[in-house]
Amino acid sequence: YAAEKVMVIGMNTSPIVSLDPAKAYEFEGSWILDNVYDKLVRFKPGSASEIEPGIAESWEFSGNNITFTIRDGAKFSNGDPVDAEAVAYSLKRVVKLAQAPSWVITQFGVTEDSIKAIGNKVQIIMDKAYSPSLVLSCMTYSVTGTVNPKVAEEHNVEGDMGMAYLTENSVGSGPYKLVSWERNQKLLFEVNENYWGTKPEIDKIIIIDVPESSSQLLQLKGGTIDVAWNLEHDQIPDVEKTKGVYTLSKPQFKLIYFGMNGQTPPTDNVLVRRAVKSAIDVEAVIKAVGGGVTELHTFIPKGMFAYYDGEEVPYNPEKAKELLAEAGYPNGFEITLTVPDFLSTEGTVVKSYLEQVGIKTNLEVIAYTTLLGKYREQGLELVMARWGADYADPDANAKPFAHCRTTSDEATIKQLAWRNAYANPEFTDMVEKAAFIQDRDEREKVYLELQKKWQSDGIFKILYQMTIQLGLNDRVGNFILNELTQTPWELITLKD
Amino acid sequence: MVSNLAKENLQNWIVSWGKRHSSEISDFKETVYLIKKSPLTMVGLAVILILIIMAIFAPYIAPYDPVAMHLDNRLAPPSKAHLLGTDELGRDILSRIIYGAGVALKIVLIVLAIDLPLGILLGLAAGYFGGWIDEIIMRIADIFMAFPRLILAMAIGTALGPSLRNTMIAIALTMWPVYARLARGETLSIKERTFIEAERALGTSNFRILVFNILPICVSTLIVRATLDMGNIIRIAAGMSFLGLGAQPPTPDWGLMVSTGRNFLINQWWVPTFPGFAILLAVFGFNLLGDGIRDISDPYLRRGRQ
Amino acid sequence: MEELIQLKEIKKYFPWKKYKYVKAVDGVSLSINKRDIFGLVGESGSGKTTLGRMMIHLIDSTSGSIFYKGKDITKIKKLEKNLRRNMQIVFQDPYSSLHPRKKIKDIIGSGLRTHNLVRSEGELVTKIEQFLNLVGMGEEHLYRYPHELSGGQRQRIAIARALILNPEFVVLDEPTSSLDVSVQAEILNLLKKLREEFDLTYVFITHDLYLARIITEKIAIMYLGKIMEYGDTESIFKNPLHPYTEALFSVIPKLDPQKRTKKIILKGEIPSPFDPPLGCRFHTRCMKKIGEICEKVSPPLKEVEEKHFVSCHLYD
Amino acid sequence: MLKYVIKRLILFVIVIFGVVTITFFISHVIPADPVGAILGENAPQELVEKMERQLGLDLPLGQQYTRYLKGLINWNFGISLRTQKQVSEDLRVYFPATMELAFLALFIAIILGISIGVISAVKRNQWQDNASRVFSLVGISMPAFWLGLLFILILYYHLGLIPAGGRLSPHISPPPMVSGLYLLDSLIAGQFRTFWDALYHLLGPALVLGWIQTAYICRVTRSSMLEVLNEEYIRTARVKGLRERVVIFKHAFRNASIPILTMIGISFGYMLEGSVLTETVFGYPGLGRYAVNSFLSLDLNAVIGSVTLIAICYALSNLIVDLLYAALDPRIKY
Amino acid sequence: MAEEILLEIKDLRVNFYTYRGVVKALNGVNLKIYEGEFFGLVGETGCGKSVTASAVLNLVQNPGKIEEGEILFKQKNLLKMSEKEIREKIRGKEITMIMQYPIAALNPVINNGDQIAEALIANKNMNESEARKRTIELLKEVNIPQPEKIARQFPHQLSGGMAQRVMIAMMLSTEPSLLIADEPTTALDVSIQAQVLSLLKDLISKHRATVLLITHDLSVVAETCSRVGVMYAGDMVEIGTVDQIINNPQHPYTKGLIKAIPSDRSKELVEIRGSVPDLVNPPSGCRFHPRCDYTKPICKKEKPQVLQVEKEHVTACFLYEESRNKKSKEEYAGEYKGGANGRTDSA
Ligand SMILES: Nc1ncnc2c1ncn2[C@@H]1O[C@H](COP(=O)(O)OP(=O)(O)OP(=O)(O)O)[C@@H](O)[C@H]1O
Ligand SMILES: Nc1ncnc2c1ncn2[C@@H]1O[C@H](COP(=O)(O)OP(=O)(O)OP(=O)(O)O)[C@@H](O)[C@H]1O
Ligand SMILES: [Mg+2]
Ligand SMILES: [Mg+2]
Repeated sequence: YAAEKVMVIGMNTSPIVSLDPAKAYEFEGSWILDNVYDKLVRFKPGSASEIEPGIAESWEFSGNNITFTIRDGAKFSNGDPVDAEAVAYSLKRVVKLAQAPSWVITQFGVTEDSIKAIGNKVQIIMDKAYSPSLVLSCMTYSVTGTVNPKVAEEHNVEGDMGMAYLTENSVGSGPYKLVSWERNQKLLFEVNENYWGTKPEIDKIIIIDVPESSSQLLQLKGGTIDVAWNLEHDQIPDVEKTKGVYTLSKPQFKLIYFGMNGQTPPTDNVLVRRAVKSAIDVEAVIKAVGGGVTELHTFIPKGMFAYYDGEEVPYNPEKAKELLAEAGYPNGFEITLTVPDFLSTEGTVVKSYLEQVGIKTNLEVIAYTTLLGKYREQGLELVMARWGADYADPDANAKPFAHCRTTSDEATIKQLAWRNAYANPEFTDMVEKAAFIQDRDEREKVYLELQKKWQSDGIFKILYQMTIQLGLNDRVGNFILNELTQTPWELITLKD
Repeated sequence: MVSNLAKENLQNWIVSWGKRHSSEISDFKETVYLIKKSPLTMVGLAVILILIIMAIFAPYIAPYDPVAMHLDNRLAPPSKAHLLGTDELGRDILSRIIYGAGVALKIVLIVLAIDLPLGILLGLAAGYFGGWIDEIIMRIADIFMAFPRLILAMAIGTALGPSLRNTMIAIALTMWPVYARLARGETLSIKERTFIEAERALGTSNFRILVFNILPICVSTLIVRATLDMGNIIRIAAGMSFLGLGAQPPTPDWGLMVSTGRNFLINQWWVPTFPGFAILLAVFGFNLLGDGIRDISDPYLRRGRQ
Repeated sequence: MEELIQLKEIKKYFPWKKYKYVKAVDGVSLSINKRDIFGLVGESGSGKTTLGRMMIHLIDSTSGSIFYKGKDITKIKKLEKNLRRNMQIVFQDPYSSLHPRKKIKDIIGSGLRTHNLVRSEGELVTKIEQFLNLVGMGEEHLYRYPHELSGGQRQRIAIARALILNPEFVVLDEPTSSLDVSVQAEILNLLKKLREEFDLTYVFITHDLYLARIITEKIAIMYLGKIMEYGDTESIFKNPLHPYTEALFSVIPKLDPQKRTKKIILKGEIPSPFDPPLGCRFHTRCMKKIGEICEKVSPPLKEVEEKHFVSCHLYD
Repeated sequence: MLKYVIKRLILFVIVIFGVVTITFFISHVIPADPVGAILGENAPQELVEKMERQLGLDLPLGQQYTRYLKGLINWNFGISLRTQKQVSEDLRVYFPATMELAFLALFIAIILGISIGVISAVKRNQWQDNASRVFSLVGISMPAFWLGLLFILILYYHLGLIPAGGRLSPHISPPPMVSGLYLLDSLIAGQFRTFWDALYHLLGPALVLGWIQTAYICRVTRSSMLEVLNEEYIRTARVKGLRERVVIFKHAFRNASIPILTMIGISFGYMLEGSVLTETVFGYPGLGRYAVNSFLSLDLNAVIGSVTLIAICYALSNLIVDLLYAALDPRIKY
Repeated sequence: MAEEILLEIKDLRVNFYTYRGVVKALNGVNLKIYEGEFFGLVGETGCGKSVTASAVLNLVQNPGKIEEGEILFKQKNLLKMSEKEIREKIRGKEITMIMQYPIAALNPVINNGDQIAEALIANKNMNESEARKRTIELLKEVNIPQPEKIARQFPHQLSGGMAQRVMIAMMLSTEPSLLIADEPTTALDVSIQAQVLSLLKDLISKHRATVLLITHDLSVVAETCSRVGVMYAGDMVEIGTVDQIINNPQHPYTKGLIKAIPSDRSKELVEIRGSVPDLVNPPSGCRFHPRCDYTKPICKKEKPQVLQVEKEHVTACFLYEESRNKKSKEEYAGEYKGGANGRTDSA
């Protein structure tokens, strides 16, 4: 009776709504699903740019078509074979259920009819010829995970294609299967004996709910958990000091930004916006959160294609005052800065810098939910929030940050720029154009130009790029993370 | 001479004031005596006095500006320069705690300033008029009482949006039934007492009976109760701040300080611990004092003059 | 002699749960002359206080009428101020009849203010001081609270409060029953003195027959809401006609051995006023019960001797 | 008696109705976007609107309210946005967890509170009294969340006496669901290891909650004992030559127990309140935490469901206390 | 009457330590009670009657303290006994007490029968069923109708008279040598008071107990007791047989008390001027001097000695001392007679 290898992860699991790939849309959920369901393609371990085969052995682009050839001999955890039909069913299911993450696929104009299983191949027809790297990036997202059609249909309730069942159960072909989920307590995963890829070393992975990072740290040090999922930057030195544990950090394609309303005075004035931007010292913000994050001035995170490392409106309080005077506000003005609770430190720092140039700032720290409610109604003056790229392509961020043709209700994409009531047709044109440019260099050029303009005229200032900070027990090895927060569990090693 | 005359007048006035208020003076002396006799009440009183002094003279006592950031001196452990260390933005924790006293007292005072009059008004009305007025007021009070306080405060806090002002409104909304009930009970029992009947025999109007005879007793009962609640108010406010429904940064609010500091509990223990202590001490002080005042005001314990 | 107040078949039933009443006063008729001291005697629960309160219209009667100087006050919802002022009461317990948080000045002054009898604060104080002196207390008590006074002093305050309105008619509800004997004498002497001075009419409620004897001119003896015997004090004392009165007399402890007679110890307890016995109220404890008639028929109040009424079948 | 019970029950229903109404309106005037929040910051607007329609959030408030009340009668609070399950189903899981915690804490509080209170009253103004008053007042004064943090730091991390949080150790699976109370269910299933583990995990939060309630109970015990000890009948008991222990427990304590009982009833309510903070700190999957998370994510159905349930418990505990009075005090008649 | 001393109190001093200062409640009280007698203790409110009774049972309440003195019960000093000894040997066995407000003095949550049975079990080594049987007998003995039913009822269901009977049954159940009755009938109606007093008298003669009857009503004492002690503000001012006290009072306070009792229409009620002193700052010397009509300089300075007037009759007054020194007894006797005659006139 060989001892079972069990790894325990401490994580704040409360954001996880569902573990159905068609529905899950949080980092934690995606991170898990990547290891329970197979996607067509995936990133090489640790990379967020190099694609490798998943359940699809190979793929082929032609015009606005892609054809994936499905791997032979793969099996679901219950022993059923994975075939092209299953893959096509899963993709159609995403489109049909139209849950939050479905747009990752449907943005390419994919409908149920445009997905077909032909023999051992799956063909997807898009409405335009998108850049292949963009499309493949999207295909790595957990929403494309392949579910077992038989099981899904068995549990079909009122046409939900097993969504209710799959929320807390799994029948996938990934390296692990979900055994049980007691909400706000723990999730238990066991090895999928039928997995086609590398045999996982760990028999059971348990994720327990530890909402507080200080508790996670304590439990890591106390040996209750092997992995502390989200530590604060200020806790890292302690982990490093402690014997038997180590830290792992990885910059993410997630960023914290500061935005202004482009329609209500005084921030409708570009001079004021520049003044505000030059009043904020991002270095101070980074210091305040204890460092450990990456400095970033643009919406394309470091490590992603077409990243621009300049800063058109750097920190310069003198300049800020001049600009304010020029804009007609020599004595500053009063304004409200709304931030979600998890950014209260950043908010406090920004407030104090704005006040240094004479802008009286009322800080309003509210629950993220409440913030989003007002935000979606274009109701905020100054805002800070976070943004995470769903796929590793500049387009994933360019759209929300720069694409907005009109601030009215007719807008097609009501993302960040729209929420801040800032329409810039020039930016919008550039974003739309870049999505279809097949040539990589040319595409990069457009994005670089966009970023410069966006920095000097736009309504946003990026504060920093987030980094994920984990604490691990020494017995855990080969815990790989990429910028999209993906970890192949089957590669993790565990000493006794 | 004018000044002499004025002096004499003043003296006369003082003497006559002393005579008119000799009872109050002796009551006061008695109270002082009773407080002195009870060491715990003395401790409570001392804590509250310190709190009040901190609140009023914060700018003179506090060594630093409570909101000034010094990002190069983040999370400094307690030292000579910063007796209680600094927080994640390099702010002096001692100074923040000193300023925090004012915030805490403000919450207490405003909540009571809303609830005491409200409770008395509703309680008096319910108790004196009875009938459907009583029925309606008391049922509403019952409903509010059926919510655990923090939960109701959370609900209201969420609805109104987090801010110190809304915290106070939320707490006030959860506390009034207690006072209304108390005032009502008091009114009901006083209403039947002989001295009220005696007033009626004199022809005193209902309104005057209510205002000059029943109200004063209600007020003093409610004030005793209020001193017992002061600690609670601080605690609930701290709880709300902890859940992010209370004061907004950079307000030096103790609950908020514990809340933002809780990630530093292990490595920079001083960040959440000292504000937590401040809450503990303040609430403890109010409780001691409240218990003491209740004991003192209890005619049963105070008797001796039968 | 001029009649001041007359009660006719006055009743008071307090509602008690549904369909149930406490028959506190159950058909009482009597009349009180001006300048009389009228004694109302009876054991606890016999309805003395209730009757007293009805006489000055502090509570409404259930039925019957009360004529005050010929005017039926039971018909009036709210007494006019003048009438209110004319009828005052001193309560049984001086510890509960003074507002604990008001100063003596305000306690006594309240009535003056209500009836606008004084024009200024100065006048108020002078007037109160005058009455304080009258009841034998000094000005130094003006700014005291009741709890600083002894029982006797409190009762004096209560008397001053009633008399300062210059009433005609005062109900004294056991004004000395919670006081010590030595103080009782003091208060009684004071009351007597004040009557002379202000020409007052008193209803003196007590359970102490001896007290009634030395202070009143007429008495009514009550039992369970009804009058058992009623007449001139002396005639009743010399010759108690009702068995209840007789028993009461006999059981009062007496200092002087010569006055002691054989005690008539009544059996049982006073019945509950919820359902008082039918017929004669007293028949359950009566030692002279003559038969069924006592259990069935309620005896009317009859004038057996001159100005001496009795409600008993013995005298049918 | 029966009439009284019926009257109390009617009152109870009125109160619950009021609670539900207030909660409904408070939570529906919040200027927020629960659906958007659930779908995430990246979710497109159309999707948000579609979901709002699905949930009926676009209907006029009055209509939503009546719809809501109808559901409520069948104990149907609708679907939780956050967990995508029936709220009532969620409550079925979280409620027993909190009950388990609350009862254990109450047990601790009753035992400690009453014994300390009695000692304190009997030894009035002596050191035992002062010491126990300080102990109990510190309990009342301690913010629950802070006490919880300190407990974890000291009792878990430094002393290793309690687990850091949760309801069971990671490697132990919950007993088959019967009542939802792990302590009970594990015994039913004969899984003693699970029983001990569950008990062990309850220790920390129960001690925190218990200490706070100890304080309330102790305070009331002390003052009502003091009052009763001054009563004439206590002198009578002493005159009879009864032993002091008999005087205190048989004669004094029973008479003092009514306010104590009331306090225990109220304590139970406070406990649910305290559980909000304690469960958050200990990561204990109970109703309190469910309520907080629902509030923070504005999961309206879950908010109303949990608040209603808490209010029912609260009102119910008061009802039970009221009815229990009769058993303790023969003077009380209905 | 056996002339054996059952209880002797010697120079008993009790203080209460309150915020206002020390209440000197008992100021050296001396008292002898003979076996088998009915001794009455009278005095105004607050003069220390109840405190004296409590002291005998060593139940002086907080913040009171017995400062000095001796309480000899059957020649043993109770104040030297440990709490345990008193509880096991004295309270409920040798000495018991009936209280003023019977309903308040009975435990509201224990039924009447159990309260009596409890005393029997604790003091008479009875088992439960014996005690219960005896309880019913006792209730019958105090003339309670339907004793079984009353035993099952709770105190609040009783009238005052009934409750006092239950109390009496309880306190006599253990056949004490000394029964203290602290104003047993003041709270009752006249007719009920008579019932209870006569019952008490009967039972006591049957049980051969000694009684210390406390009351503020001299008439009650006159009718029931053989000897009387008069207390004033913590002092025992006069003790004598009923006859001696009523017909030949020596202390001005006793005289005043007698005159203040209403008895006769034709006679002016005589009041004792002034009021009871505050025992925190009691008057110096004789505590009665501020209210006394015969105050002499010495009265303000010294506490008067206890002087023997006749056999069994003692008083503590300088006036008597003086008069005795003068040996002019007639003067005082004459004054008294005048009063007595006045009273007899109207009978
Ligand atoms: N407000 C009331 N409501 C109900 N019952 C009442 C009320 N006032 C008096 N009673 C009842 O009426 C009866 C007569 O009461 P009342 O006070 O007149 O008696 P009393 O002769 O003054 O007695 P006491 O000597 O005790 O003062 C009693 O049984 C009493 O319980
Ligand atoms: N617990 C106490 N605390 C303070 N003083 C007390 C206490 N008990 C009694 N005294 C004081 O002791 C004195 C004597 O009281 P005691 O009770 O013996 O009077 P009493 O003669 O029994 O009066 P009453 O006739 O009113 O019963 C009083 O002046 C009283 O104020
Ligand atoms: Mg009365
Ligand atoms: Mg007494």
